[in-house]
Amino acid sequence: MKEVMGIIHHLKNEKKYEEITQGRCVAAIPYGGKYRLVDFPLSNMVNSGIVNIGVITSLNLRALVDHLGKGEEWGLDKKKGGLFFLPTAISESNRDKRRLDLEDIYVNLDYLHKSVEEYVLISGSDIVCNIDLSKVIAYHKEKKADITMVCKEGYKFSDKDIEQGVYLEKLTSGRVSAISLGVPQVGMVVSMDIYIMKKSLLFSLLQDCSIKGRWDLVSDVLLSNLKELKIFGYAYEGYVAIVNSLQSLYRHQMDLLKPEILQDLLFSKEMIHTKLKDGPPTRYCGGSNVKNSLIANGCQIEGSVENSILFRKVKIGRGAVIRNSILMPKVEIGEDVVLDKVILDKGVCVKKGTKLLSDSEEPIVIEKNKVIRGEVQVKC
Amino acid sequence: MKEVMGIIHHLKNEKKYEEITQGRCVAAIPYGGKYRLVDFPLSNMVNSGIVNIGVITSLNLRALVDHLGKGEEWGLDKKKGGLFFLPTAISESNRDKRRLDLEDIYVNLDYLHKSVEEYVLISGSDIVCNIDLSKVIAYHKEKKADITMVCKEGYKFSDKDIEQGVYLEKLTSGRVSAISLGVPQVGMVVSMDIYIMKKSLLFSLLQDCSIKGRWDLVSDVLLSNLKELKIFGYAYEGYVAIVNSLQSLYRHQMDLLKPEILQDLLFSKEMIHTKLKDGPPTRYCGGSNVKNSLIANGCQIEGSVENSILFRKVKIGRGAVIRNSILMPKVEIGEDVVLDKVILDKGVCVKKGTKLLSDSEEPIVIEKNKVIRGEVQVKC
Amino acid sequence: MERKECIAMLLAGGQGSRLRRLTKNLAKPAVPFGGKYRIIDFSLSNCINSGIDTVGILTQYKPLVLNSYIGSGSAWDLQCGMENGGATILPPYVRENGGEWYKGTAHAIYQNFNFIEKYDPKYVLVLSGDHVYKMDYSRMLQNHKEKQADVSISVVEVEWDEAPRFGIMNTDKNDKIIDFEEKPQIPKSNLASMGVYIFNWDILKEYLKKDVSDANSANDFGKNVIPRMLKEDLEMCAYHFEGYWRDVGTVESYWEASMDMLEDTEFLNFFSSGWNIYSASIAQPPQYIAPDVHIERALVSDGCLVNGDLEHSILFPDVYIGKGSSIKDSIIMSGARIGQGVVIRKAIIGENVVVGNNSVIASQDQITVVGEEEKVLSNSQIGTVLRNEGIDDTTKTVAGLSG
Amino acid sequence: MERKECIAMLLAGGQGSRLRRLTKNLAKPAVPFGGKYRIIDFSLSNCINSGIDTVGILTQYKPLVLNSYIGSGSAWDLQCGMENGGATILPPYVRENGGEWYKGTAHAIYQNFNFIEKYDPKYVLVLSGDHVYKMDYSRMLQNHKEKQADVSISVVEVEWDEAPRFGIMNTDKNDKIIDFEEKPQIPKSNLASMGVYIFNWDILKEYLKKDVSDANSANDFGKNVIPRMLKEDLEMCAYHFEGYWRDVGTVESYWEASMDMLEDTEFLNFFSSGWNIYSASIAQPPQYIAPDVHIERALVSDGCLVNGDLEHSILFPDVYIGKGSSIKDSIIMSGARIGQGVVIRKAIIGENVVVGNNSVIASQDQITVVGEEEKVLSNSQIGTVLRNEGIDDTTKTVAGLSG
Repeated sequence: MKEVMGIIHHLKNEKKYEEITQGRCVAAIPYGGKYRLVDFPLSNMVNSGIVNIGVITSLNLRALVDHLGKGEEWGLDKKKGGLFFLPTAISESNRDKRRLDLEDIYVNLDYLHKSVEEYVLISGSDIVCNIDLSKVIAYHKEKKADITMVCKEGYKFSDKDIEQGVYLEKLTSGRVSAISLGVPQVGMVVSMDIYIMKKSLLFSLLQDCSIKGRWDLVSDVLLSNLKELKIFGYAYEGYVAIVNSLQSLYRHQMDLLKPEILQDLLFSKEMIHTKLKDGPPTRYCGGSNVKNSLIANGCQIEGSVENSILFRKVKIGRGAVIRNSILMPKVEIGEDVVLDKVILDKGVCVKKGTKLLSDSEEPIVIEKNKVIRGEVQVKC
Repeated sequence: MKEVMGIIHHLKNEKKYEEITQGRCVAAIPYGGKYRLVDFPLSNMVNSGIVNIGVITSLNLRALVDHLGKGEEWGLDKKKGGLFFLPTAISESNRDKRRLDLEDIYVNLDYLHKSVEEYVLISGSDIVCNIDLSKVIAYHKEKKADITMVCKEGYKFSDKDIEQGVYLEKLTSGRVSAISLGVPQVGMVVSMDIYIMKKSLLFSLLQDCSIKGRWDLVSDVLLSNLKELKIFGYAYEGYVAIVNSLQSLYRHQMDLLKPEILQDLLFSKEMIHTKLKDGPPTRYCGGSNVKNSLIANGCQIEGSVENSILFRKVKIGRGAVIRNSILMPKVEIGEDVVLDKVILDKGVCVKKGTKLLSDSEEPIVIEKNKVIRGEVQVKC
Repeated sequence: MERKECIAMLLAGGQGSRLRRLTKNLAKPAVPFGGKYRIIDFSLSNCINSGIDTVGILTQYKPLVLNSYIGSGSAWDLQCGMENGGATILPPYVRENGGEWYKGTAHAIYQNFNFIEKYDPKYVLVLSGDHVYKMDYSRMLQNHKEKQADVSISVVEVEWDEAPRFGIMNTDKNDKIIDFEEKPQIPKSNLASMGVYIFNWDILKEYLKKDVSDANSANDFGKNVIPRMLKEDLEMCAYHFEGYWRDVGTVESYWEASMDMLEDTEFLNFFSSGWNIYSASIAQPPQYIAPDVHIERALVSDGCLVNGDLEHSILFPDVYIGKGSSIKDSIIMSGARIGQGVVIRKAIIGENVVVGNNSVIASQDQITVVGEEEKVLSNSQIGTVLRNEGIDDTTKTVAGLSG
Repeated sequence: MERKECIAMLLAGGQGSRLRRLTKNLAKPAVPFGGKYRIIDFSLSNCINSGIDTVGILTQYKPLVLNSYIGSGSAWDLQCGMENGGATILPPYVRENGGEWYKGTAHAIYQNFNFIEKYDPKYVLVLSGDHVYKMDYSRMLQNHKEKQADVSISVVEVEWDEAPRFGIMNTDKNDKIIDFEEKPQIPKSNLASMGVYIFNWDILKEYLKKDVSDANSANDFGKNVIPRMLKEDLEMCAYHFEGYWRDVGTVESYWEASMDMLEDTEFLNFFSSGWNIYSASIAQPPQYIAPDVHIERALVSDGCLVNGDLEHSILFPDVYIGKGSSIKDSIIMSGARIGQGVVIRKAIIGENVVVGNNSVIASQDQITVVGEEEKVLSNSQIGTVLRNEGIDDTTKTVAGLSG
């Protein structure tokens, strides 16, 4: 796979994730007990043998640069190829509305020119899956496609997210015959925001975009060139989560508590890599009661935890009851706290006696480092 | 020095350096044969024992992030402390005019809060010197100062740069009694854009700034608090270059060809560290003629080189004559080329027979990767 | 090369034969401990936490696992390199006139004279790589300097009835060591040497040379060098260590020290942030605890899939526990696969062991050890009685083991 | 552990005694070469450039410098680690029944059976760490597979009069090896073995076991294992290497190979970008060439301050040349300080040597070697005649050396 370079593009509409993206870009959103979203596209690329990968960064880069470093954990700290941070294009026009902003790539043309690979694989940073991309590349060559998009049949967005989706109509040949933005039509499949094409084609598309001043890959390029370009859809069979809202961020993490999904995504032969952290094993104290939960190292649990995800170094006090919740690193839960359907961001501290319960589809979200004292909150 | 953290601030007026800052921020400007400007403040901090350093980055971050990596070469790839990339504040108002933009620090308050050090040392990224900052810190404590600024007596700007300077009047006690922006008065010394204060003081200054919406450390904080704050000036004795224009970038690099300056800055006991690069030794071929020049590894020289600086992997063809010039990495000079007072940016290729000569104070500058074919250019 | 005030020499060559199957393929300091660590992590972490950034690691017995584990040393902030010190593996080697194995602890240090001289230290800290403890060596060094001692030996109070197992110090009221006995039958004190020494390098140099030229010496610190120093009346100071310290040299003490980690005691608080015990982490997904299991008083590492009950036990990374199994008072090392309906009591299960469904691994009071890579067939009943006599006994009594 | 198709075992334990003073404190593969490298850089770089990412480095003689130099292996993209392979130092070690030094090259490999088995490779590439060459081992492996050989040996044509110094192959027209003679007086061909072998691991295993159980064997590939394989009629294939290859085992050949680097020949083009020779770089400022000096046909490294004339010579990093000095046909290693008015001709100056003002280091035709750390007093006349007889002669004839 020395012939393919990877680009992880940057999602600009960070607001959709509400409090969770304060101070971090979408790619750096914590996910699944010890990962960040970027780990999935990055590991998929590396596991498929791609060794030259550019990650487009927003201004909120500290968490992401810290997390990825020189790419050691992905084996990218090598003399040839490696991991590169690419700046985003600052342009005021229309920026939140671009799904895949080619201008971000255009401002990094020198990096693309310097890279020796023939193909470029572009992936979004909000796609959680464990996919063998070498199969996509083989499909692309076999079909002699200009562009191959990866898609998923039968994927169900939650109601709110339907309009975020990109939908494809595929002929039996695999050729994409129609694309719909936000409005799925009967028989359409969902785009997974993964594209492969020759670098030379990308260069000419970028040239076009810069002339027209229209930069979105999906709406400005694919949609208007469905005839001219041979666009193919590769159907992926495995588990996929498209995490494009706070609600889906919650819902899809909860998917991981289903053993078959956990197996497919995290306990598969191809590992999703993430930054290695120090920390002792998790301690289950006397009186702890843990069921159906995904838990990272370094936690200390004295209470009850059920159907929940605990990131590193979470402390659960005696008598606390945590249900259906996601607790990010270094969260501290005091005695007798009750949580149900709650996302606590990094470093949140919930003092003794607090009760936070959501009965709604939406979880309660508490932002980073906040301290909650004895509050009772019920969301319906 | 576990009690001091460092911040290298980001100079926003990149335009002053003309072509040289295309695609790179000021901190990443190549300097002195194998360095980038950021190497100087960063090495000074590390050599003084500071182990927690934040570098504020502009959007043009790729060259800088690539160069610094995880700070291995500076010994900063450690579990405690380390090197952090901090995003700059995006604000449209007045941005090029701020000398030291505290808003850049304000948007990274969480990093400052997370850091355990009592003091913070802030340094610009355009100051070339090899200074023992531990002496500055000792001076700061001894004087019980609120803020200590480092300054240089007898520093001469070139005419054009005078208005860029910050000038101090120092009492015999060391206390700063007056500050002038751009207009030096008799007896004033030049600020070296290095400041130390307690982190707690910085927090309260930031608080003030955010209320007033005025963010420049020098003009909005120091100048208006000369009475209230005990500001001291530490006079540095060694060699200093303030590289705040293209002309000074040229002039000060040429300083390095004076043995006493070379010794003080680069061959001192305290080393200026930079990213390690692979490459063979430099090859002086039969017929080469090299005099009074600073040359990095990996060059191949068949022509004449005098009073010049060659970065890594520069090739000088047979019969070429290079005088008073700065050739950045991977420059290729064809046969019989003549250069005098020229800066060639990275990857420039000058073909056979070209002549570029400057008789003016300003060098001729050729931008990155450009190919010059047989041109004759004389600048007067 | 920068001069260092103090460098550490870590003796990591021991076979640890009393740990039997646990050291079949690796030296004692490389034995996994505490759900995520290896024994050597304690000494290495103590070094870097004490500000000692140059550590020579003396290896000799089956060093492959240990060497791979140490790697570049970066897990402990001890990156090896030409300039900085860091962690350097020091195996025995050949010179112009042939090679010499490390005969005793003192001989091992002597053979690496050049390594120490390179840093020209004022003090040399000599450590064993096979104890479990958290200790700030910089305080001991401080005490050493204040007392203007030639040699400091760190001591810990042990139970009087345990004292005959240790090197025992007798000190005067100023903590000057006046007598030292290796494993005395009738100990005069209960101050045991922890195997942690600080020497002034110029003095150690002199005594190493003397020791090596003495043909009758076993070249051991405890047996030869320290007694000679005492006899020649050096300024030798006992440094009192207060805190948790264990020699985990036998299967029993290894098991007990492991179980100590499960108690809520302060003396070995792995959760304190200021004094981390570092280890070389490996990539694993989070651990998953299934519905309908009971898990209490346990340490569990990343990558474990726990479908059975767990009490008072330690799981290393990447352990699988099948449905309906029950594990108690046990230690299960990385990569082990425990089938369904298995019962394990007071056992140590080695790396990559596979235990078939419905097996029982338990014995009356003894600790059962299943060595690494072994396979336990389904429905086996393993009631091993392990005695100190050796490993052969054991193998015979392990029914149902294949491969 | 991932299975690897081919791993390399690099023999780096040699003393290189014919290099005399250059190997006083280090093994031959660690000898500095070419202004910035050490000899082992060639083999290590060849490995990673050929796609071989797992290299066992067998050390035995004074390994400290070599081990520090290799460090984490990251300079060659051979990061050591539990999972990935990378570069692993393999010293001799002790097992339950005692330790064994590496007796011969084959014995060294045999002792590290476990290391190889861990990766379960199909092929094992055996290399010497003391040759200067650029070679793509993957082509040799390709040829090995195409020929369906059991063993491939890389050969290079040498001058007929040099042939008696090498192991010489006789092949049939299909490059099948039909005869092998170690240093034949009357060679039947001029195809010399480069000490680069590819073995099918299952076959090598078998023959290593046979060899070790043969009490009369010196356990050497060239002397014992290869002849036995030939006798037993294995499929043995000669792989023809075309390019620059030098054994730098003597002071003379070391000097000559160094001088080869100064010629504008293609055969050892260190400036080609596709096939880099990597080395562990150290931080140094750029080199500075003073006014009024003459410098031609020279390789100079970072950190040098050149105030004197330089012709047809190599300077390692951090060398100082004083005013009015003149260096020709010489090699000056890192950290050397050459005073003013010094004349040096056809000499090798070791690391950190200090040469006082107005000294002359030169001899008629011989190569003068000044060993590392030595000090040459001002106004000395050193016309050393170094012969193979040994080092003692030399020391006596070196006038003006102190310390």
